[in-house]
Amino acid sequence: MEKQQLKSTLEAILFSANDPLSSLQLEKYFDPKDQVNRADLKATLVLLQQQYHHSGIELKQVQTGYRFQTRQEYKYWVAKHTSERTPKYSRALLETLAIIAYQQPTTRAEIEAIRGVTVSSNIIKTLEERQWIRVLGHKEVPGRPAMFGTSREFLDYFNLKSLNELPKLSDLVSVKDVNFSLNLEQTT
Amino acid sequence: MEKQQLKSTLEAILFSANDPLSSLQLEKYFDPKDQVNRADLKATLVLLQQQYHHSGIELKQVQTGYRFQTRQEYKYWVAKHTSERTPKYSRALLETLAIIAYQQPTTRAEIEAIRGVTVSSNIIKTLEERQWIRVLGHKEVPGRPAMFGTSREFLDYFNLKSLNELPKLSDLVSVKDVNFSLNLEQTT
Amino acid sequence: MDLMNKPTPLAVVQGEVITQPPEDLYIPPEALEVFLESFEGPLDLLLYLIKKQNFDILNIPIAKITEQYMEYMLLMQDIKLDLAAEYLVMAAILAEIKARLLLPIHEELEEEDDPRSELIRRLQQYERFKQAAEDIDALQREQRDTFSISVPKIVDEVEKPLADVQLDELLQAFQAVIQRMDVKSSHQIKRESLSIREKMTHILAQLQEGNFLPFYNLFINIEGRQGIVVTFIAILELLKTHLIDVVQTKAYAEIYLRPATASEENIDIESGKKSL
Repeated sequence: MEKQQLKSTLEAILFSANDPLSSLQLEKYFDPKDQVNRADLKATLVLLQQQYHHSGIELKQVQTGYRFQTRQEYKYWVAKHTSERTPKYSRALLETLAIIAYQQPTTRAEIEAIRGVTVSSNIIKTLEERQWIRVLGHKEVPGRPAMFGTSREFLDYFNLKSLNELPKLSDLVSVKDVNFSLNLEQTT
Repeated sequence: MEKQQLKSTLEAILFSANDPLSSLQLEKYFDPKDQVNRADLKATLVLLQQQYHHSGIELKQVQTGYRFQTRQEYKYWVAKHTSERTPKYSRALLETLAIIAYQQPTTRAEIEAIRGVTVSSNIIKTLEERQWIRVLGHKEVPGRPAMFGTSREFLDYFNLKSLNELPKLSDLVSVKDVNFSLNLEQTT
Repeated sequence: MDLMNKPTPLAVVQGEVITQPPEDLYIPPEALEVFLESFEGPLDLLLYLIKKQNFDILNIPIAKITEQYMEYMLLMQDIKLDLAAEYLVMAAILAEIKARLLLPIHEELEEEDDPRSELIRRLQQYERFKQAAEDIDALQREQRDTFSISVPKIVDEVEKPLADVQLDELLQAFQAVIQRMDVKSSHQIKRESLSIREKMTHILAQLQEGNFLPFYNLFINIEGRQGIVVTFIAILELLKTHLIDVVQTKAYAEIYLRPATASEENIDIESGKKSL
């Protein structure tokens, strides 16, 4: 196969692949009649890497092979793709947060007992990353599990002065009738 | 923003987008402080289209905007990624789609009049599921039948910028005309 | 109707039209069926007959075409192909045109009054869309001929936008939890104030009797949601004031309450009894 054609073919293959492709995998795209050997392939990959040197994307060799990706320098711009869509937290996360907020200090086992299902580590991690919950201490029981509580940031986020301002638990009994007439400013 | 940087930024944005982006959408990625106006943007898009002229990919303008895609010439190679075959559509489906595309807005009765047979509900369903056609409204005749037209997705799927880019429909010749020009070339 | 006189195709084999069955060759009826089924309708069949014999679509020899059309109809009926009603309607139309052409032409007739004109218009109309369908099929198709590109974006983790949560969502989430716990209590009890202090006393009293209590035993279903909440707060209150301890041997295991004075070693968790 002619050099220029091999380059374009590799572009088409690499750009449309879902996963990184190793040079071994790339080799399998070609039949003997195409007359593409490994040396040609590697040389062309190097050529492609150079060619995209001054562009917004790069041909990067990662663990499992080569892939095109956006350059680090343009992260600011490509981050704007997603900013249009705000992620939503799962019900599991909201319930966990609610239990921590209302029942603090509480352990993971207690949350699980209340919810009736396992609390994934991801949820705790997300809540901690968000700095909404923190470990208040450890319970003096076997395993010394962490006791979680909410943080100042949690109060700030929900525009609460203190935990006392959380909607009353007793309101929950008639929550359907009450219709959530919270006199709280909802900020974002 | 400097020219070269704008080009690279657009590359990063367009290559990582999930859907085609219009120049209007692209404009929104930039703040006033970036000093990117619409003329700069369009000029850079043209530049990019030229730059990828001799490669395995192209910057294509379809109905909803610009997208990078592999060139048709390399479909043989790209097809090797997957074992699944692209669906082949029946003649009945393609004829129905053609009539809707050229005669829109059109009703099922009109499609049936042209094809001379009943249009199965399955065909309409498949076309709607593929989001190629949509109901534009209802005709003010008894029964208020739905009027169908093609969608933006239809144009994007067939690599078209607008309906004007559809292949030309051959002309109808009336019997009267032919009686006066008997040596008309018959293209059968 | 004489099949032998007309080059009526019986089948298409690798693009070649077979007009006469080879004498010593058996054609499976299924092959014929596939061929006949490939017509999209009467107009498609008529177009096929016209093109096959290089007839001028604008000057169709109605008598011949009608004859051939009827032969196909018979063939289709012979192999018991489900004939769409449209085929029969077309047969009637053809017969009518044929009859009208046989009538003596009145002088006032114009060209447009050619009895064939409506059929010709329909055939042409169908033909152009048949062609258009082929043209559309030949267009570059996304995921068939071209593949849109979306490369991974390299973004900093922290730049991921954070989800928004409203306070009432939090409350609703908690309500859902409570409701699930309460799912067994079938009737709504009247709103009656269960004091937390009263509950605390009650729990402590139970603990003194048995010295050891499974956590869940404290939640009495008939008290409903409010009861559960009050009990829970009471337990928390007791814990806070170091009056009780909560014990769990391992993750997901049953939770037990015991008076704060009892030490761990004295409790056999497995049996749930005190084993001094």
